[in-house]
Amino acid sequence: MQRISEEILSKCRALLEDGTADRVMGWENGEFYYDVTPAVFTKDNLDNMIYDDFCASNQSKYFILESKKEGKIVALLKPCDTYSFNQLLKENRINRDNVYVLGIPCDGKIDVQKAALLGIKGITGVKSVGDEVVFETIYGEKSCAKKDVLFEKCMSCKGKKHMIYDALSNEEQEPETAIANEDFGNRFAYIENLEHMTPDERFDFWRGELSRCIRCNACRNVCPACSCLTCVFDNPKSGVDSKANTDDFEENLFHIIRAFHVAGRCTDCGECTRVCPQNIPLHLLNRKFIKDINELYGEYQAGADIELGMPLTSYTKQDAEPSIVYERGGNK
Amino acid sequence: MQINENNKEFKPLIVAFCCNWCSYAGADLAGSSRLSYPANVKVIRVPCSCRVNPMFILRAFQRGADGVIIAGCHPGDCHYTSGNYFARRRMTLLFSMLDYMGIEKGRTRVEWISAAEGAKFSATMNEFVETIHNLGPNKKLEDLRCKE
Amino acid sequence: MQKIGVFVCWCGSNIAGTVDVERVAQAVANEPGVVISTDYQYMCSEAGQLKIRQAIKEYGLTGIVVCSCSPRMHEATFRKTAQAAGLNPYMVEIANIREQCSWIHKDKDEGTEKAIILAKAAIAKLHLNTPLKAGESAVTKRALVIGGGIAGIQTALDIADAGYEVDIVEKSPTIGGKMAQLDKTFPTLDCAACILTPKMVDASAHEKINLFTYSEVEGVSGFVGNFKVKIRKKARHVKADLCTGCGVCTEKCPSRKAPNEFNQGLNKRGAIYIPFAQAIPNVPVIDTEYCVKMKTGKCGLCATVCPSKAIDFEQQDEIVEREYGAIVAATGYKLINLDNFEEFGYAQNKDVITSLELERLMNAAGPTKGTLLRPSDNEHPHEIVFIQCVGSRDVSGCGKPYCSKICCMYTAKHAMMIRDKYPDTKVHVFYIDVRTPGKNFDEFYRRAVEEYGVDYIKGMVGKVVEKDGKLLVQGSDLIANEQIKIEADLVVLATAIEPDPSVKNLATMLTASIDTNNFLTEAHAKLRPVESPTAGVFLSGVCQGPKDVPETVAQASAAAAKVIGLLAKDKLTCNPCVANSNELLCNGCSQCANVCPYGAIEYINKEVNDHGKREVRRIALVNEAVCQGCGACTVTCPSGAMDLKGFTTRQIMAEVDAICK
Amino acid sequence: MTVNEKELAERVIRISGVNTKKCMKCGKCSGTCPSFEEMEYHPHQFVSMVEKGQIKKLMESKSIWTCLSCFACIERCPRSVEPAKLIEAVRVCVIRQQGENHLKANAVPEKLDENMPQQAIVSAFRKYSK
Amino acid sequence: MTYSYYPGCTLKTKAKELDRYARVSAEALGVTLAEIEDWQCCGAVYPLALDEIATKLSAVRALDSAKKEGRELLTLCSACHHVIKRVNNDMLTNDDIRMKVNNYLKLDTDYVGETNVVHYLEMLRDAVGFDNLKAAVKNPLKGRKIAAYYGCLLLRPAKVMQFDNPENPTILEDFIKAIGATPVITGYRNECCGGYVALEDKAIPQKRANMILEEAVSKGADTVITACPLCLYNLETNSTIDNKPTICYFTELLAEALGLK
Repeated sequence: MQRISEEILSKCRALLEDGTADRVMGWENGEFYYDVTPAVFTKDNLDNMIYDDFCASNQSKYFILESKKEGKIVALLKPCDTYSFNQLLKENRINRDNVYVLGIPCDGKIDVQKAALLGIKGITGVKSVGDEVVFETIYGEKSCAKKDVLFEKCMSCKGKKHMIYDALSNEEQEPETAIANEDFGNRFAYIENLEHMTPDERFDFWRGELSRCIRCNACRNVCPACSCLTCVFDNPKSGVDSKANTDDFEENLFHIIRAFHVAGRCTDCGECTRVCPQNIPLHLLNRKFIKDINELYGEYQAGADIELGMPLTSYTKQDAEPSIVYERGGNK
Repeated sequence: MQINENNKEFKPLIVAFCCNWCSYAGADLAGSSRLSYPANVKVIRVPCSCRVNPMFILRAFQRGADGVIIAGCHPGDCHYTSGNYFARRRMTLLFSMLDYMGIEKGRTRVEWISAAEGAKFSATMNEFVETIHNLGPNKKLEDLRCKE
Repeated sequence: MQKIGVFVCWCGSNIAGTVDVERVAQAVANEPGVVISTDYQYMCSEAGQLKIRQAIKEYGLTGIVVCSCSPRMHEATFRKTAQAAGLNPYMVEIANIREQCSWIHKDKDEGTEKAIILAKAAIAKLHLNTPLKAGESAVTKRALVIGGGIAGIQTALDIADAGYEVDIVEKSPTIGGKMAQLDKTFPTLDCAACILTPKMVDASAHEKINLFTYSEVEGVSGFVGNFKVKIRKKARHVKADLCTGCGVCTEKCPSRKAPNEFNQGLNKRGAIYIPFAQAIPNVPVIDTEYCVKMKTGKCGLCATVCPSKAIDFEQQDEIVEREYGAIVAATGYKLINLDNFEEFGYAQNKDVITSLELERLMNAAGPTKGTLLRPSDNEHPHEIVFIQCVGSRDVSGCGKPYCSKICCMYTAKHAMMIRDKYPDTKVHVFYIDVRTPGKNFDEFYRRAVEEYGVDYIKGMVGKVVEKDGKLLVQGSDLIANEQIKIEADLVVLATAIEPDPSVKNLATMLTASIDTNNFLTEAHAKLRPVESPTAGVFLSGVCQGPKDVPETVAQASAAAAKVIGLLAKDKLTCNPCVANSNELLCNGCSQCANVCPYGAIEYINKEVNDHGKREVRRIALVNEAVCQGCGACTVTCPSGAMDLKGFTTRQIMAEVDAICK
Repeated sequence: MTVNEKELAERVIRISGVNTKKCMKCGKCSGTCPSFEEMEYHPHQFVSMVEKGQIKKLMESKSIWTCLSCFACIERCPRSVEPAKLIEAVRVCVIRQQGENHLKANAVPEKLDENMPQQAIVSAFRKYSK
Repeated sequence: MTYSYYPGCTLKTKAKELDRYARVSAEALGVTLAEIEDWQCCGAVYPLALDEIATKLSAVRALDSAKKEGRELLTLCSACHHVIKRVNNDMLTNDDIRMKVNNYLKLDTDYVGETNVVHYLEMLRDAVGFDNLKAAVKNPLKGRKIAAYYGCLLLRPAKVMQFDNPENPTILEDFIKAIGATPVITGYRNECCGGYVALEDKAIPQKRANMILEEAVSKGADTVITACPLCLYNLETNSTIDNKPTICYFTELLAEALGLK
């Protein structure tokens, strides 16, 4: 099965050949078919590059380092990745001159765990056909509704428009505006459910989730916003460094501080939840801040632009008082 | 948290971060006006409410505080013109997050207290101690290793 | 490990009354690092300070904790003490066991326990203190005075007389301000022009004073000692260097439609005009809104008649950039708009006027050449009603909550002068209170009543209605418990004053704060009344609060003294408790720069050596002379690269830990 | 002030919502009042008398029936004291007493004339009776 | 343009002209007045006492009725306008009154001051526009010198009524200009006519009405207009001056100018 569209491959090849760029950041096959992994390609190994419904990772963060190297790299960015890329540009983290952004389309990425729950295992190929997805497996062809196997982050897709690009692999497909999918509007529904619980129920919910945290730091390492050169939790001089959670408090502390550090900068790319080996719905923390920011300080989508001030580094004189927390939302 | 051995009365421990220019001066005024408030309130002087890092608040809870209050200049009166506006946003979001995680709402508070508001400082502290007293000891954010 | 001395002050019985000081000293004696812990009756006294100095030397202390009154009271004292004994002054921590302990707690056990904890917190913090050295910055030896009224002129003259350069920026075409419009000044009844115009001439002739009239401040950057200011010199359309001030142009100008601002709009002036005879500079200005040439291209008569070819219709605004060490705001005031007080009929009746209009009607250089004639028909008024507190002391939202301070006295002055000049005229003054605190002020007011027979009525006017060419004034006489009606020829409103509206924008540019009434805020209401909280910015005149001429001049000179004190220094010592960025931790994300209220953070590309790895990184650099040490950046920085000296993250957390133990 | 009067004063303050302490005794209300001559106690006196607790005198005074409720004193009061609210409150205290309706229904017909609008009758009823 | 219309009881009886000419003129100006159903008397005076709740209910019912229609509520009689506008303000700003009224009324959804209350004159000024009115005038009242008498209820308290400058209003004068006549500005145009005291003691309104009319006449007015039935009554019936000017509702002149009378 062809694992990359001809448009993407030929565009990349052309960019390398005409000297516009000398590297491409994309995906290559891993140990298993669904087990794709980020990789940098040159002219010589470009044929190994793949891009299909398993290529879910948000690679924006790699360009912090890649753009500091000599030469120019082609960034293959899905629409949702462009938000993260923009946000990093806004924070002067990426050297724009050294990156050529090729916007690539995305129809939602497949969570192999969800497929496994549907009994789809031993995958050797995948193809989307409209709302359906067809798997080739060692047990034969299996199909299911695509929405049943999408990643959480794709369930609330921000839309198919690229926020930034130098070229698009498929210009005809590019919409005029970012039209979020239906579920995007509902992305706060789960948070609202939590808000309507009693504090004790919420506490128990989060204890249940966060107590599973093994501090593998996968969430931190994948997060494009969590891209400090040295994390405070790794810095022995910060006074809060800790390599492992030794008790409940530290489990809470790490995730509260992490969410706070990315508040106003998190694009809701959902990578934290996607990579968590313990399946902790970490996006519910970041998204809570997004919800609060939208409600208190006006709708804001991090990474949609590179000019506007960010919610936590700006203010208005009429901002709500912190006591509003006692009044709104949540069970009294 | 201190539990008095004799009557097992709960005496909440309150950490108050006060900005140097307004609220700390307000606390001094409460003192020079002899407006009392419970001794379990301990003030930490910071230059501005915007110096208060969420980490400090969580740290206080970890080490056994039962309530944390941040006091700064009234919005518009910041000595540094805009510090309290940033603090206001940060604390609003942090408090909302703590609430979302099931921590009792009343344990954290922000008050704007000017250098002239000694009475307000004292009244606020009395009220806050009362609130925390009613909430009981902080159990949800404690770190048992830090307890005596 | 630090070697720490702890000094517990009794403050007489202020502390010792509710805190067992001896127990505090003992309790902390065994804290890590503490090598001496003692108590004394008055630590701030010479003997107490000596004790500290001796201990520092005797025990080789690296830091001291003083458990005493608020650091706002004596931190500076004990820093000096430490310095005198060779210790870095920033190795001093104060535990506030008076204002925040002994004075608020009654139970001695409780107070003592708390004092011990506060002392331990200070010790914990001190362990992390490092010696800090204050930076220095140079001082530009020039001052800027914004506003050229009596306040600005006086401030500028005093600074210039001390030998420093001063620029005055005045937005109108001449200096002189409101005082130039006044007829006489209380309580001595000097002619305002006679005492003001010589000062105006002095200012223009002074070699150290540079006037920017018809100019406005457009932007301010920098900091105390090193301000950079953009000044817009608006186009006069008259070349000042060629103009001789002969005034032919102003006489020949055919346009006579523009209201004469100097006469409060009581008459008209030409489109090219000199505000008044003694204006400085004596150079006309073209009002482009009324100039026929500027509007239609036809006319140009002024250019034709000008003997020195000074008219320039093409002239453009000019921006100049100047550097200053200090800035004085002297932006003055205006009368409030009276739309909310139409019960007095100001907009409905020509003969209802403001006090400032009356000044012009009584002034020899005014529209009536000094004869008091009422505006509607140029007849002599025979019965005049003054209404005090129009818009002042009003909390209903229509006016101003404050007392405008000058109205009682100028109303007495007006009443007295009218009775003096026109003894056949009846004068009534409706008052709520007569406020005359000032030298010879009450005597002045009583003279108006006793010698000049002015009728003071304790009460307020409810309504003024025009009736058969007269003004029917209906008011209360509270002493008689009557409602009275007076048929007056002229009604004068003692209108409230408010800060000139330009002050709002200026305050933003200067990062100086204004109060709810838009008056500039002083650094301390009692002890620093002529300084703004922003270092290097000073306040002169009514922009800080209502005041009369003598008070304004006094404050103007006070502000000048403060400026001179600043300019006399070659170097300024900066507060060393400023932000500091760790270049190895900095991500270069610029978030800290976005929250810095002073623009103190810039970003540079610098080669850093990160554990042997050399690379060029974009990193934050704090300008220590500009940073004021608020700490907003420290919390914004996710990586913890940004920290605040004197209040480091670890220091504050050490205090938290000690308190929560 | 007797206990009863103190209660009355408190009631007047509560019903009116007026803070008499804000009054700076400027007299603008009485300078404004169109019904001043018809009143025994004038608007500014209402404020100070309520402050002093002299409610009974006010309740017995015909002043409370001659206030026109024109709101001029409310509009022009520089301290937002608004004396008309006190006058109304005193009037309410009177008519809420048993049998103290100032206007009795059976007395109305003789007061009517053919041109009088409903508005006058309804409002008079509202002002004069409970 | 459609408004929910609250005529009020006087407009159904003694002040029929005020109502009738308002309706025909509105129609001519393209404004539909949809009379709300089952309206009750507004009470004619706004109860100043803070503990008066019952007397505010009928106003809230009218307001809620307009809210349900999703329209602004238009009033004409000064008293009705005053009462309804102020009660609406209470519902917006006074928690205590809002709670008590809603507890009492038990509406489907609480009424919390959503409806905008508009006086007929405000509609002419802000929705139709005096310039458009001027263009629609068929029979300009040239040469007529008309004094506007505002009375108290439309203007005060200005913070709540938000009608015009309470001491120097212009809306009726602008209206007079729009219908082609010359406004005569009088000092007593916002002074009380004596109001409801007419029922108790005719002497007071007589004194007030004479004072108001004398001034209007002395300043050359041939006509005095008002929006209030009680003002009209006091000026007309309770005044005793000899050379009384014509006293009428502003809507009568409006209809006349529009050629509808």
